[in-house]
Formats: sequence, C-alpha cells, structure tokens
Amino acid sequence: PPPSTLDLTREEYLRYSRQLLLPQIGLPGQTALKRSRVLIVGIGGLGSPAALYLAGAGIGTLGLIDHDVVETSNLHRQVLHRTSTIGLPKVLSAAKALRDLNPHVQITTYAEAFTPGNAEDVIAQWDVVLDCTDHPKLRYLISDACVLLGKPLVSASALKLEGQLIVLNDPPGKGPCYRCIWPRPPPPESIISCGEGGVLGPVVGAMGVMQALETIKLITRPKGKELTQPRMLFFSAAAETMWRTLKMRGRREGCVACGQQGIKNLGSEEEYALFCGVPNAFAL
Amino acid sequence: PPPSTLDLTREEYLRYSRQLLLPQIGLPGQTALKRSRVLIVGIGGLGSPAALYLAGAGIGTLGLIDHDVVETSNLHRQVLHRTSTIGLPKVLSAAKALRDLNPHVQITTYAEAFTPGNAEDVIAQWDVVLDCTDHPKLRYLISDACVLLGKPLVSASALKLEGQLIVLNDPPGKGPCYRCIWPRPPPPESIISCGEGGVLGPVVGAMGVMQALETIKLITRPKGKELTQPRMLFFSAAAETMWRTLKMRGRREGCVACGQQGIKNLGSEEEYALFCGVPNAFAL
Amino acid sequence: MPAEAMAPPAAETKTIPITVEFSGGLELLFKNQRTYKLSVPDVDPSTNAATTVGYLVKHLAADVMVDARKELFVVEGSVRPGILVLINDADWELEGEEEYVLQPGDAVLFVSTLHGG
Amino acid sequence: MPAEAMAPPAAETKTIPITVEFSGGLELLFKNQRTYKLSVPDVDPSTNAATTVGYLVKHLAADVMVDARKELFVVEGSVRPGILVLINDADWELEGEEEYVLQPGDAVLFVSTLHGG
Ligand SMILES: [Zn+2]
Ligand SMILES: [Zn+2]
Repeated sequence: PPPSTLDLTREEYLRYSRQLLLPQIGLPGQTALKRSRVLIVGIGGLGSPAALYLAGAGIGTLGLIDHDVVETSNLHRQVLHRTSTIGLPKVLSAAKALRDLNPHVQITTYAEAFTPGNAEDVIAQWDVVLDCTDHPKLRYLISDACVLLGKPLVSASALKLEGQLIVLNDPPGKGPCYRCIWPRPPPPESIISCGEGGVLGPVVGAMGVMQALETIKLITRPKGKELTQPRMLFFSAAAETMWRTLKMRGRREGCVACGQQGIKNLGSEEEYALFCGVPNAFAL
Repeated sequence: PPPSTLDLTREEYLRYSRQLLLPQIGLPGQTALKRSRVLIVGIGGLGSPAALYLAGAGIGTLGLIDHDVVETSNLHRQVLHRTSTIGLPKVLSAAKALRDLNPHVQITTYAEAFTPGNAEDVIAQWDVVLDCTDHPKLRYLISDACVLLGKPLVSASALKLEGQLIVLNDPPGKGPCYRCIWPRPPPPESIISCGEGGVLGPVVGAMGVMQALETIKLITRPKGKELTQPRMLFFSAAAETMWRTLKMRGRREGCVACGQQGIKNLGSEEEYALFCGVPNAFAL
Repeated sequence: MPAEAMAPPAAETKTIPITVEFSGGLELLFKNQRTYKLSVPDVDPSTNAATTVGYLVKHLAADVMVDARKELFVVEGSVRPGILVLINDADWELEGEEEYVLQPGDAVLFVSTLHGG
Repeated sequence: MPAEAMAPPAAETKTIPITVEFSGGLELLFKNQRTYKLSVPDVDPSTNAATTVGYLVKHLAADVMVDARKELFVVEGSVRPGILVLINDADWELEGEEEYVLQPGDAVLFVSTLHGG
C-alpha cells in the first residue's frame, strides 16, 4: 500500500522528525522502515550498535537471535548490554534496552542458537537479515538460508583492529552470496575468534553501525536503485587510509548455494561443522 | 609511573581481556586509558556513541558537558539516552547509562553550556577533548581553549548523510587547530543545524564511534608515533566510496589562535557570536 | 628548417578532462548533482596561461551553478569561507591553492564544512 | 639489417615496482609488516612470459614469508581458501586471478577473511 500520514502517530512524527527531513527518507522511507522486519543474528559486538541504530530509526519489528548470556568480558564492546544485565540472556538484555530506546519497535527474541534445525523457520519470518555472528560455519549457514528463502543479507565481521562488511544476495536471486565470495572455508587452524585474538570496541562498533546504515539504505532505496557492482567495505584502524571500498565479484555461476544447480535444502549440523573443520558444531 | 599489574583489579582484567590481548593495547595501553581524563563536549548524536565506546574501553575519568535535556526527537540518533530519560539533563541521562555499562569509569557531569566564561576552567581539568557540538561558534571556542591550554582535540561533525572528523592540536603546539583549517567562519546563512537539515542516525553514529577510536589511538600510541600529516576523515553515505581520507594542511604560521602571535585569552561570548554572525550567543 | 615550422601554431583548443564533486550541501547549488565530468580548456582565455583551479572556480560559479545565490559558493572572487577545496583528496593549500594548474584526470572536491552533531 | 641486431637480446633484467599489503592477520606471517614495496622481474624466469600475480604469490611464499607454516598462505600452489586477493582494490577474480599480468605501480592486497563479531 502507498504510504499515508495515517501510518505514523504524532509521537512518531516528532521522534523521527530529523530523519523525515531527509529527502532520501521522508514519509515513504519512514513507512517502509516501519513496515519492515529485520533479523539480527548475534547480539554481540556487531549486533549491539546495529540493533541500537535500527531501533532508533524505527524499524517496525526487530528480531534478535542469540543463545549466549551477557558476560563481563563482553561489555567493552557490546555497548547495548549493562553490568546489571550480566548473566541474562543477551536477547533479553538487548530487548530491555531497545524497548526503552524506542517503544514503537516490536521486538521478537529467540534465546536459542541459530542452527540448521531452526534456520529456515526463523529466516522465513523476516525481510532482511544481519549476520553479526562470529564463526564461519554460522556465516555459511545464514547465507545458505538467506539464498534458500530469498532474503538480502548484511554481513559484517571484525577482529583485532580490522573489519569487513558486504551486502549479499541483494537483490535476492541476483547479488552474490557468501559462498560466491568465499567458495571454500578457511582451514580451521586459521580461524581466530575475538576471544582468542581480541578486538577493539570502536572497530567492531563501527562495523555494526555501518550494518545498520546499509540496512536502512536497502529498505528505503527507490525500486530499481540496487547497486550492480558488489562492494566490500574494509576497515583497518592501524592503516593510514582506514576505510577502503573494494570491488567484488558478482554471483558465481557454479555456486553450490545460489548458482544454477543451487541449494535445495540446508545441510545438517554435522555437515556445516565438518565443512568448516570444527567438530563441536553449534554449541560454541 | 610505569604500568604495573597493581593498576588493574581482577574484575578489570576480565572486563578488558579482549582488548588487553591486542599488542597495540596490552597492559601499558590499558593503564594509559585508566589514567586518562577525557572530556566530551555535547552528549548528542556524536557524544552518545563516543561516550559508550570510551566508557567501555575503560577511560579512567569521563567528563560530560551539555546544558540540554533529552527530547523525543533526539532518540533516533542519540542512542545513549532512553524514552524513560526524556526531560532529564543529557549529562545525567548519560551518566546513568555509562555507570551501568562500566562502573570502573569515574563520570564528571557539567549540566551547563560550554561558554567563554567556563571554557578554561573546564578544559584545564582534562587530557583530551572531544568536540561533539553542533555550532561553529562552539567549535571555534573549544579549539581556542584547547590551544590555550595545550590539549589535543578530536573534532567531528555530521549533517544529513555526511560526516567529517579531524584530530586537531595534536600534538599540542604542533598540529593545526580548527582556525588553521577554517580561518574564517562560514556566513550565517550557510549554517544548517541537524534540526533544520536532518541527519541519519548511523551517519552521526559512525562519526562518534570514530571519535572514540581516534581518542583511544591517541592515548595508547607509543611516544614519538604522532602522525605528522594531518588527515580528515570524510564520510558520505550516498557516495559509492563512502569513506575518504583527505590530506590536510598543517599548522598555519599566521593563525590567530595557534600561530606565532597566538591567542592569549578567549574572546567574550559576544565576540564568538559576532564572529560567527549569530546574535543570540550561547543560548542556542 | 622548413617554413611552415615558423608559422604560429594553429589555434588548436585542447581540453583537460577533470572530475568535479560537491558535498556537504553544495550539491544543492549545482542541480543537486554530486559529480560532474567536465572538460576545461588547457589554456585560460582570460590569461593565456595554463588553466588553474582559480579558473575552474569562476567557471563553475558563472556557467554551472544554477542557484542565484552566488555568494553561497564564491565571495570576492574566491571560494567562500567554510568550503574546503581538495585536489585529488589533498587540501588545495598543499597544492598552491588557486594557482594550481589542472592536470588531465584531476578530481576536484568542494566540501562545505559541517557543524551538526 | 646490421649484424648485431641478429644477436639475442642482451639479458637486460627490467623490474616492475609494486606494493604488496597484508591484512586480517596475514601480516603476522610476513614479519608483522603490513606493507612491502617490492620489485619483481618483468619476465617470469620459470615461464619466460610476463610476470603474473601467480608468480608473485609463489615468490612471497618462498622468499618473503618467514613463518614456516606455508599452508597458512599457500595450499597446493594457490592462495589458501579464506584469503581474498585484491588488485588495485578489485577482487582478482575480476582481473583474471593468477593469470593477471603485473603492471608498474600495482597494489596487491591479501586479506584474510575475518569471522569475529
Ligand atoms: Zn552463491
Ligand atoms: Zn591554528
């Protein structure tokens, strides 16, 4: 349906007035945001700022999925959580903060791991997915599920002083998927987590904020304004030129997920774990 | 004094463990952060994420100065505040959130405007200053006070879909000041505030996060590692290349603030207001 | 030396292709278009010398700008206070300001200073 | 044609200056140095053809890399899975991958994929 002034309450007009002023948003953009359903997988260093800015902007329904609880060592970078919510499931800690930031946003929480068992049922409920997780097996699984269900995916990662961001399967069925860019997983001995390698808060924070921005751009852009050249945003806090925009390849014809012979259903937990060389599956 | 393990409690070790792992931080960096005093002028769209990430990282003492109260129209971008703190002074709303994020950080609040009357007394108490304000007359005043008192200044701004960031007077007495870069103020009719022009939350959010990052880099860098080439980080959410690093000029010999004939004392409120062509001084 | 070499060179007009970009709200003065691909003559007809950024500024204000409020871009013949000029991503004060001689492929960026936060 | 032109060309070794950059942790395998200014021969001695990025990868693994765990950079003669190669900020798959012929001034960036969040 076309946007109508009836779509926003008086309080919402006031609340969003500073972005309603922007010609790139305006009433059509704001109603598109309000009607959209965005899922954030992982409410940690990336998910915290992404959720804050998406809730602030007035996404209609935000989904949060994470099976972790808040820990002290999260708080230097996971700025959505609080010392007083240590021990709570992250999705509950986050929902509390987000509802107080913007009560107009509906929050749906999944206090569970994202697995091949629930991936399709969960992803099917949402319009856009943010990958804010921290392991390649989850990254392949989320991408496969987004390809299978035709959802665009805003994927970011960070470690130490560096970060990467790419919008995948956008538009669905046309843009490259995670497997187009990385057809084979890295060897397990090369995989370093934030727990092992460390990460600086504002580095992962900047990547999460950029995920929120890309999501808002994706939801509010005019039809036909999809970018054709995939780009990766690459960040390095120690480099002289901290931010670089890298031109990436498009869809890979022979991609096992999104290619002509594409994916028909997700693999099992064991298959994703084996593919990425990690034995203890989705319990990480 | 050299860093010692006595400088951090066991809880702090745990809390900062993911950044203590980084060779660029480590124990010397963490103790430098703990010993530092950082002032944030303006707790709005820039100040919110800057304060969150600086508090998370373990800055010893954070100063917050702002005379505004939280309003509904702030919340789409000022993600440190909450619907439940609407009407509270921003510094109190912020202090509440930051103390719960990290109780190890001492928070000093100034619920007042930053003016030529208090500028020197306030700035003198701090090691690094973040300009998170929204008007050129404040930007000139903050820079002049930082020059006068020898403090580095991390300055950022944002409007609509764009942002700018530059580290000034760094190292103090050597790097350019705000007046070196912008010797003459813009004509008043060209000055657009976020209230008039609008701003997208993640745009100003990204700039505030980058201010936190530059501040952490400045505090933890080894002696003698100061950058000699001043750079401006320039952001444009609508451009194909969103982030650009611009090479800027160094200190201007004839600068009225930091040059050889440099500043001896700050002007009056009327002088800053007149300089920027705005009659109603610091009451904005 | 053959006679024709003595003749003055033919008045060949060569042009220099450059990119001009506006941001920080300046694009609103230029038909809301951020980027222009322009060709400027390699010799400034008013000076008979190589074309400089100073020439480009006057050309933009006179021939490309559509907004009548010229003072929002140029004041007293120069770019107004509060606008930074970047030549290939470097402050033009590092490059000789208005005297900088344009080279083929140069990118000139005009940025209005932002004050919001 | 004078006789000396018939002789085989003198073994002039021309070199191509390039920049190589490592990130995402790969710099740890290369003396913790992010950026290298290198010169590579313009002709690959093993093929007698123009020097490609494929040659560069082998050269880096054999002569520049200090870490003994070569498999963290090269597997079966190719860059290992999980490393992106960017030539002048474009994915090398857009440029012909290993077959891409190096040009003077090229910047080759090796990025290890990050997974943290
Ligand atoms: Zn694919
Ligand atoms: Zn100065």
